[in-house]
Amino acid sequence: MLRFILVRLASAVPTLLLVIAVAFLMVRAAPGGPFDAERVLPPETAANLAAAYHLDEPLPVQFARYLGGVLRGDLGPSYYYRDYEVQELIAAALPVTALLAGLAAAVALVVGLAAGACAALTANSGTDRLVTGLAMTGISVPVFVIAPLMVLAFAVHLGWFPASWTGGGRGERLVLPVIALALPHIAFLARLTRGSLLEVLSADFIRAARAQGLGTWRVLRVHALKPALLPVVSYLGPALASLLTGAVVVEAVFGIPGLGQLFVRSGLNRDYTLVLGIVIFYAALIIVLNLVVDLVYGWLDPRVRAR
Amino acid sequence: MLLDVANLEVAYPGSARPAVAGVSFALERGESLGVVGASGSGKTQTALALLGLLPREARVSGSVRLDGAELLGAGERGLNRARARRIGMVFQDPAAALNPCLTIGRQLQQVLLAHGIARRAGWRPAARRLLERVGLPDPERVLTAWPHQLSGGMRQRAMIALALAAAPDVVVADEPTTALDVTVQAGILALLRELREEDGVALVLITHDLGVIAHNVERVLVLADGRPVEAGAVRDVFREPKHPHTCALVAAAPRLDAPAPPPASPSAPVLSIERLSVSYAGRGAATDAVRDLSLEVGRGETLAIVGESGSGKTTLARAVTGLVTPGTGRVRLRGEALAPALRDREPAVRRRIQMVFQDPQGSLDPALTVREILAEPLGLGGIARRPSAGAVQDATAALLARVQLDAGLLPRRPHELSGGQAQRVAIARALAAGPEVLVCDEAVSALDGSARAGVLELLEREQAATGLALVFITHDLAVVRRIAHRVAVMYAGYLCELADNAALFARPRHPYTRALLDAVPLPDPAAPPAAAPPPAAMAPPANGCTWQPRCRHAIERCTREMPGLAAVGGTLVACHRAAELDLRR
Amino acid sequence: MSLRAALSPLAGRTRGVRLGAWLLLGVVALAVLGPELSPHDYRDTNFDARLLPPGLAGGHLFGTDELGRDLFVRTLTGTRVTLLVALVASLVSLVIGVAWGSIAGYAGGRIDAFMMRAVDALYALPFIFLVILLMVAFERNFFLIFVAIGAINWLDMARIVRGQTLSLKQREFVLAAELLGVRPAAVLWRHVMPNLLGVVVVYLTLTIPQAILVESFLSFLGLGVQEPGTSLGALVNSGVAHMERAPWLLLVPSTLLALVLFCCHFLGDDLRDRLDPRRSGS
Amino acid sequence: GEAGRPADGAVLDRGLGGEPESLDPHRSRSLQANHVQRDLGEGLTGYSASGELEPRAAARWEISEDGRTYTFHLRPEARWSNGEPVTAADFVYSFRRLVNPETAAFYSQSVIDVENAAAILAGELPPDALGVSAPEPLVLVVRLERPTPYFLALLTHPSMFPVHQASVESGRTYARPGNFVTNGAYKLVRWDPGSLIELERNESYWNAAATAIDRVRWHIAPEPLAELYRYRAGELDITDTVPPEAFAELKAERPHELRVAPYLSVYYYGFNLTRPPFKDNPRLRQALSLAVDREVLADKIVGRGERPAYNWVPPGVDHYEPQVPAWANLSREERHARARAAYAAAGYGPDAPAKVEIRYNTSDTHQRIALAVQSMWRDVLGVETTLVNEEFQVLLSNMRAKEVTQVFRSSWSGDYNDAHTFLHVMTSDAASNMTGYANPVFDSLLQRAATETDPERRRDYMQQAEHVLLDDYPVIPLYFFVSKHLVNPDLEGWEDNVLDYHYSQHLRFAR
Ligand SMILES: Nc1ncnc2c1ncn2[C@@H]1O[C@H](COP(=O)(O)OP(=O)(O)OP(=O)(O)O)[C@@H](O)[C@H]1O
Ligand SMILES: Nc1ncnc2c1ncn2[C@@H]1O[C@H](COP(=O)(O)OP(=O)(O)OP(=O)(O)O)[C@@H](O)[C@H]1O
Ligand SMILES: [Mg+2]
Ligand SMILES: [Mg+2]
Repeated sequence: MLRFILVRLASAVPTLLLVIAVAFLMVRAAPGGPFDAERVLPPETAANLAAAYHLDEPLPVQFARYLGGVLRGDLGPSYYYRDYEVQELIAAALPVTALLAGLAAAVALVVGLAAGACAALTANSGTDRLVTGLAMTGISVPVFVIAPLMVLAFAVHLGWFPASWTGGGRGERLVLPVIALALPHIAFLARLTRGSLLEVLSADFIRAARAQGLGTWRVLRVHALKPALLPVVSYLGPALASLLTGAVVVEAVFGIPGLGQLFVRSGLNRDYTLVLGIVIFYAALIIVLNLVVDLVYGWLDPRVRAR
Repeated sequence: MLLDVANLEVAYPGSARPAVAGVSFALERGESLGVVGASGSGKTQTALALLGLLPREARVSGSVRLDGAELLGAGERGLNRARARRIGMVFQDPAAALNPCLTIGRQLQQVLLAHGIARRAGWRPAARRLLERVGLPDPERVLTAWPHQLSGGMRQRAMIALALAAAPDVVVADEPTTALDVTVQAGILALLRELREEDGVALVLITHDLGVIAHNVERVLVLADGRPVEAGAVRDVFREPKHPHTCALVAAAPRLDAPAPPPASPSAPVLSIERLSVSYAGRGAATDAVRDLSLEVGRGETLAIVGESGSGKTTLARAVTGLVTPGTGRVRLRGEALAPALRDREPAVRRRIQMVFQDPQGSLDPALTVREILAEPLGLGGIARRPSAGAVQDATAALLARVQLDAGLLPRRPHELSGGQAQRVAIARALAAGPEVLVCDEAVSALDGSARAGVLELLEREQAATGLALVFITHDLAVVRRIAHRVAVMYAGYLCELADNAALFARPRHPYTRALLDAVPLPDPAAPPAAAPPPAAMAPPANGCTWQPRCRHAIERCTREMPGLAAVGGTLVACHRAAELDLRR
Repeated sequence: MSLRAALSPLAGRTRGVRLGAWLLLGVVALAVLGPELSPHDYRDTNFDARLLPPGLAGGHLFGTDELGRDLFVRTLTGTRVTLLVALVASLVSLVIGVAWGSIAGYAGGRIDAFMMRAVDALYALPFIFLVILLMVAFERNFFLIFVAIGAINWLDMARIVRGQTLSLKQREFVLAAELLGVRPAAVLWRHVMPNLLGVVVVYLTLTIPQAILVESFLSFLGLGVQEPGTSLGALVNSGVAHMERAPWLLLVPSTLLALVLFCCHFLGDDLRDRLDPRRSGS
Repeated sequence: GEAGRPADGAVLDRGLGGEPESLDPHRSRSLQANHVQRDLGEGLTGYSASGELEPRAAARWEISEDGRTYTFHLRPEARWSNGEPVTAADFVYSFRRLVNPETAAFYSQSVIDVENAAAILAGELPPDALGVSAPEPLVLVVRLERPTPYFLALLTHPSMFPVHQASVESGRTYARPGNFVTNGAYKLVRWDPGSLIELERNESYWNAAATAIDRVRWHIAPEPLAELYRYRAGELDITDTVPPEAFAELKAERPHELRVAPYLSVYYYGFNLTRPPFKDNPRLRQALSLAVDREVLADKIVGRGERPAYNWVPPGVDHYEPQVPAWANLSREERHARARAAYAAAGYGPDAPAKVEIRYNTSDTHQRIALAVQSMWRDVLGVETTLVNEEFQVLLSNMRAKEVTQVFRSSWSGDYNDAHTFLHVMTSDAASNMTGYANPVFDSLLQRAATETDPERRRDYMQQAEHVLLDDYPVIPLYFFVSKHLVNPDLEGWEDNVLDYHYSQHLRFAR
C-alpha cells in the first residue's frame, strides 16, 4: 500500500518534468510577450525590460534557470504583477478557490448522488423522468448563462445575496457561486449514478440482499452504493481538479479572486512564470487526485486490489 | 398453516412454457419438505417466487400464504417484514449472491442490525457465533475476508449464516450443500435438523442430491419441467416411485458401490505438478492454500481431487491453469514447463488446458448470449457475425446437445439460465476448445442424477476419443467412484492420500479419507444416516499433522511433525500410522 | 450481440426514445434545409431592423439580433456546427477515450502507469496555449476546432473506462476467455467493452454538452467559427448580454441547444437499456 | 455601496475594469493603475475636477523665455504618507529612477523631452546626467532638450509622480500595502489581487482637510455586464464603463446616473501599407474609408454617444482645431458615389471585387463593428471581406510584424491633453505605428512643431500634418470614444471631462 503510493509519487516526477518542459515551450511559442500592448514600448525600454527578466537569454538557458528555480521551490516573479512572486499569487488565490471548490464538490456529491439514486430506484417512472430531465437541463444550460441569471435574480432583483465577492459578508457571498459551480456537476453525478446504479441493482447479490429483508434504503446504502460508485469516483478526480482551476466563468461573473481567473488572465497576459506556476500546481494536483482515486477504487472493489 | 403455497405459476414473456406451473405445498412448524427435480425443472424459480425475488419481467400467479397472510403482490414493505425474519433464503449460487465489495462481516452486520438481532457494538460476537455454527474454521478471518478470498464452500456456508442470521421460522435452502464436501455437508445438515427439532423451524430443502433428501426431510415434492409430478413421504417415494420421472431420478442416483472404472493404461504424464505451493497474501497472515504438492495425470486418465472445503482444490486448479501464480513449484504440460502466469502463456498453449469454474454463472459473460459464449472457442465468435449465420447456429446447437441442453437456450443470457444449465454451458465451452487437460472444478455439483450421468458419460467419451486428461475436483464421492482412475485427497493444502479408485474405497489409508467415506449420505432412507466427523478446529495447527486435532488415532508424534507422503501398499499416504492402522469397515 | 444491437437501426422501444429520435431527425432536417428555405441569409445585416422581437412581423420568425440579422436562420446555421461538434466530440471520446482507457486498465502494470500519466500530463497542459498554438501553427481552418476539442474531450472518458476495466478484468468470465486463448484485443472488444458500454454511453451523453461549451470558448480565443458564421454555443454566449432587453436572443438558441442535448440523452439512455445484459431479448 | 460602509457614508466603491499590474509609478502602464495612482500620489501639476490644469505638489513655477527651463517651487506643507516632507530631492530621485534603464519603466517616454533623457535610456549616460536639479530643498529645476508646450500636462501623468526613496530601496515589495509610501490624498491599505484595492485617507496629505471620502475601494471588475449588476445591486457607486447592450435602457431608466463625456481616444481601422493590396493603393483605401457609414456605426452599432470620426485628432484637445475633411459633410449618396469612383479608379469592380481581411481581437463590440463594416463594404462596393478574430496578443504581434495583416482594428488614446500625443504615433519611426505609414512631409511638419515655441505656429504645423495624414488614408478613423460611467446620484463633485480623470478626493456623498 505505502509502497504503491511511494512508487506512484516517484513516477509523478518525470510526468511533472515533462509537463513543465512542454508547457514552457508552448507558452514561449505563443505569439506576443508579457510586455506587449497596443502602445508599443520604445526599443530601448523593451530591451531594458527583457534584460531585467533575462528574456534576452537563449531559451535553453532560460529553461535551465527556471527549472533550477522550481527545484529550489522558487516559481519566480510574475511578469504581469510586477510587485508579486508567483508563489504569493497562487497562495493568495488558493484558499478562496479551495473553499469554493470544496463546498461545490460537497454539494454536488450529496445532491447528485441522492438525485441519481432516487432516479435509479424509480427507473422509468415519473420521478425518474423529472430527475433526469432536471439533470439534463442542468447539463445543457451553460454556466455562463446560469451564473448571470442567478446574479440578476437573487442579487439585483431580490437582493438576497451579494452580486460579487467584494459585495457582501463572508458567508452569503459564497452561496451563489457555490450553487453555480455545483449545478453542472450535480447533473453529471446524478446521471452517472443513475446509470451505474441501474446496472448494479440488477445484480444477483442485490436480490440476495433484498432476500435478507434489509429494506430498500439499507440495500441501497450498503450493498448497491459501493459498487455503483466506481464510475462516479473516476469522474470525481478530474471534476475536483477542474473545480479548482476551471471555475473561470463563475469567478469572472462574481469577481472571485480565484485560481481559474488567475490562470486565464496569466495566459492572456503572457505572464510566463505565472502560467507555468499554475500549470505545475495543477499537474501536481491532478496526479495526487488521481492517485487518491485509484486508492479509492481499491477500497470500493477489493478485487481491483488483488493484482 | 405456517407456509401455504397454492398452485404457484411463474412465466417469462420470452419463453414458451412457464418456468413453474401449479406448484402447491404446505408446511407446519418443524416440518420439512424436499424439492427435487431435474436441472431446470423450476426449483429455484419456485423458491424465489416465495419471497417475491423474481426479476421484473417474470409473471407470477397463485398464492403464497405465511400464517395466512398473502405474500404474492404484497409490496416491498410487506415482503421485507417476511424476509429473513420469517423466511430465510439460502441462494444456490453463493458466489453471485454475496456482495463482492463487502466483507462477510459487513454483510452479516447489516442483517443483524437491520433486524435488531444485535446492537451496534455487539454484532461481532453474534456474527462470529453464526460462522462457527455453520462450521467455518477461523471465523475471525472469514469476517474480515471478501467473498473472492473464500473458497466456494466457505462462501456457501457464509451464505447459510446470512440466511439463518435473523432466526427465521422457515428456511428455504436452494442446493445448500452443492459446494461442500461430505464432512462439512454432514455438519450443515445436522445443523438444519437441530434447528427444526429445537426451534421448530420449517425447512424447504431444494436439492438434486437424493442422498441428502433421503435423510433430512419427511416429505418430497418432485418437479419436472416446472410441474409437480409427484409428492409424498420420503420413504414411499423412494420405495415405490410412481411417476416415471421420479423413477428415473432415483435410478440415476449415483452410488458408492458402483463398479470403479478399470485403471487407465499407464502413459507419459500429460500434466505434471511439481512441488507446487500457493499462498494468498491476506490482511493479516498469508493463507497457505496449497503446500508443496506434486501430482501427475497421464493421457486419458482421470484424477479426482477430493478434500475438505477450503483445502485448496480450486487454488490448485487455478495454479495449474495459471490464474494464480504459485509461490514455488512449476507445472509441466507434456514435459515442457509452463509460464506461471496465464498472461505469459501463448494462446495456443492456453487452449490446451481448460477449466470449468466452480461458479458457473460468474464464468459466463453476462453481456453475451449462450450462442456467442459457445461460438467463441469455436473461433466463430465476434460481433461481425450475424447470429443467424448457419454455421454458428449449428455448431453451437450441437455443443448444447452434447451437454443435453436444447438449442432453445441459445439466445438466452447467462442470468436467464438455471444453475445446472449454466454449469453445462460452461462445460460445453471448455470442451469446444479441444483441450488436452480439462480441469473440472465441481463441474457437476449442480446437476441432478440423470444430467450428471450424461455429462460424465460425455466426458468419458471425449477422453476415449481424444485421450483427454481430466482433473476432476469434486466433493461427491459417488462421482469419484463413478469416473476417477486415481483419487487425490487433500486436507488443509496438503495431499494426504493418493490412491487408485478401487483401493481408496476398499482400503482407505488416511484417517481423513475414512472420515470422508463415513460422511457420505446414501440415497436410501433405510440406510444409516451419515456420520459427521468432529468439527474442525479454529485453524489447522502450525506444526504437526494438520488433521491430527480431529483425528481419532492421533498419537503424540502427530502433534510434533507433519508426516510426509509415503508409499503404503500401492498408495501414497501422509500419516505416521498409515502402515499399522486398518481403517476398513 | 449487444454492440450490434446498439448499432442496429433505431426501432426505439420506449416512447421517449422514439420521441428523441424523431426530434433529433427533425432538428437535423431543419438545420440542413431551414436556412435554404428562409428568405434571409445568416449574414444579412439590417441596421433598421435591429433587435426585433419574435413574430411574423417583418418576416423574422425568431426576431433579429443587434445587427438586424435574422435569428431563425442564424440559429439553424449555428445548429449545423454544433451538431457536427457534438458528433465529432463523441466520436473522439468514444474511439480514443474508450480504447485508451480500456487498454490501460486491461494491460495494467507499466503500460497502465505510462498511459495514465500521459493522460494526467494532458490534463495539466494549459489548454489556452494549445489552442493558440494550433491557430498559429496551421492557418486557421474549421477542422482545428475538432482537433482542439478532441484533444481534451477524451481524457475523462479514458479515466472512467479505465476504472471500470480494472474491476472487470478480475471477473471470472474474463479469465475464462483468456483461458480459452482469446487474444487480448478480442477479450477487450468482446468481453470488456460490452460490459463497459452502460457507463460509457451515459458518460457520452454528458461529454457532448461539454464539447459544445468548449466550442463556444474556442471562438473567444479566435478558433471556433468565425463570424458571421456561428454556432449554438456562440449564440447563447452572446445572448446572455441581452438577457433583459432581448431575451429571445438567449432563449431561442438555448432552447434548441437543450433540445439537441435532450435527444442525445434519450437515445443514450435507450442505448444503455439495450446494452444492459440483465434485460432479456437481444 | 451599502456593503461595509460606515454610517457616515464615507466609503466609496469604484469599479476599476481590469487589474493594475503594479501601483509603482515607474512599473505600471495600464489606465487602471493610473486611476488608482491618481488617488495615491500627485505630481507637480494635476487636474481639477473639471479637468483644468492646476498646481499640486508644486505651488507655482516659472518658465524661461526659451521655454527650456522650468523652475518649480514646491509646497512646504506637502507631506508623504509617513509624515516626512516632500522635497525637490524626491522628484530628482524619481525622475532619474524613471529614466534609469535598470528600472525598465514602461513610461520612460514621459521624460524623453528632459535634457539627456534619450541618452540615459540608451545607456550612454548615467541617470544622474538627467537635466533635473534641486538647488534648494523646495526648488526643483528641470531643463528640457527642446521647448515642450505640453510639459506641464506631462507632469500630471502618474509616471511623473515622486516615489519615496527610502522605501523604494527597502525592496521589491515596497509598492504593496503596508510598505507603500505615497504623497497623495490616500494611502494604500489593502490589495487582494483579482479582487479589490482599498485606500484610506492620508491624514498627512497637505490638503487632507478637503478630502471627504474616508475609504476608497477599487473593485476589479473586468466584465462590464457583471460590473453593471454590481452597480444595480448597490455594491458600486461608480462603474468603470457601461456594457453597450444595456446602454439604451439605462439611458431611458437612469438618465441622471449615466455620465457620458467625450474622451481623448480614437477607434480606427488601420491599413497595412507595407503589403498588397494596400501598399501604394491610396484609391482603394479611400474607397473603403468613404464607404464606411460612421453615423450608423456610432449611433446604432456602438451607440453610447460616441462621435463619428472623420479625422484623427479627437475634438476637445486643447488649442487645436481638428481637421475634418470636406467629404465628411457630403450626403451619404455622394460619399458612396465617390467611394465607388475611387474603387473603380483603383481597378476594382463588380467582376473584379477586392478581397479584404479584417483582423480584430475578440470582443462583442469589435465583432459587431467588423460585421457592420463588412456589410457596408459589401453593400456599397461589393468588397468581399473575411473577418478574423484573434486573441489580443496574437493580433498585436501580427500587427507589429506587418506580415499577414491587411486591415486591423485598433485605437489610440492620449496620455496628455495635446494633439502631439495623437499625431506622433503616425510618424515613420514611432514604435506604435502599426500601419507602416511613412510620409517625409508629415514627419518634417511634426518635427518643426516639436521645436516650435510659438503656440500658434506650432498648432498650424500640427494641423497641416493631420491634413497630410488624412489625405493619405493610412487609417480609417471610425469614432471618437466617450467615457461612460454610472454614478451614484448621492455622489457630489463629479464633473465630466475629456481626460476622464475623476480623483476620489474631489468626490463627496450628499449628506
Ligand atoms: N430470467 C429468466 N428468463 C427466462 N427463463 C428463465 C429465467 N430464469 C430462469 N429461467 C428458466 O426457468 C427454468 C427453471 O429455472 P430454475 O433456476 O428454477 O431451475 P432449477 O430447478 O433451479 O435448476 P437447477 O437445479 O439447475 O438450479 C429454466 O429452464 C430456466 O432456463
Ligand atoms: N483470493 C484469495 N485471497 C485470499 N485467500 C484465498 C483466496 N482464494 C482462496 N483463498 C483461501 O485459500 C484456501 C483454499 O481455497 P480454495 O478455493 O482452493 O478451496 P477449495 O478446496 O476449492 O474449497 P471448496 O471445496 O470449498 O471450493 C481457503 O482458505 C480460501 O479462504
Ligand atoms: Mg436452481
Ligand atoms: Mg473450490
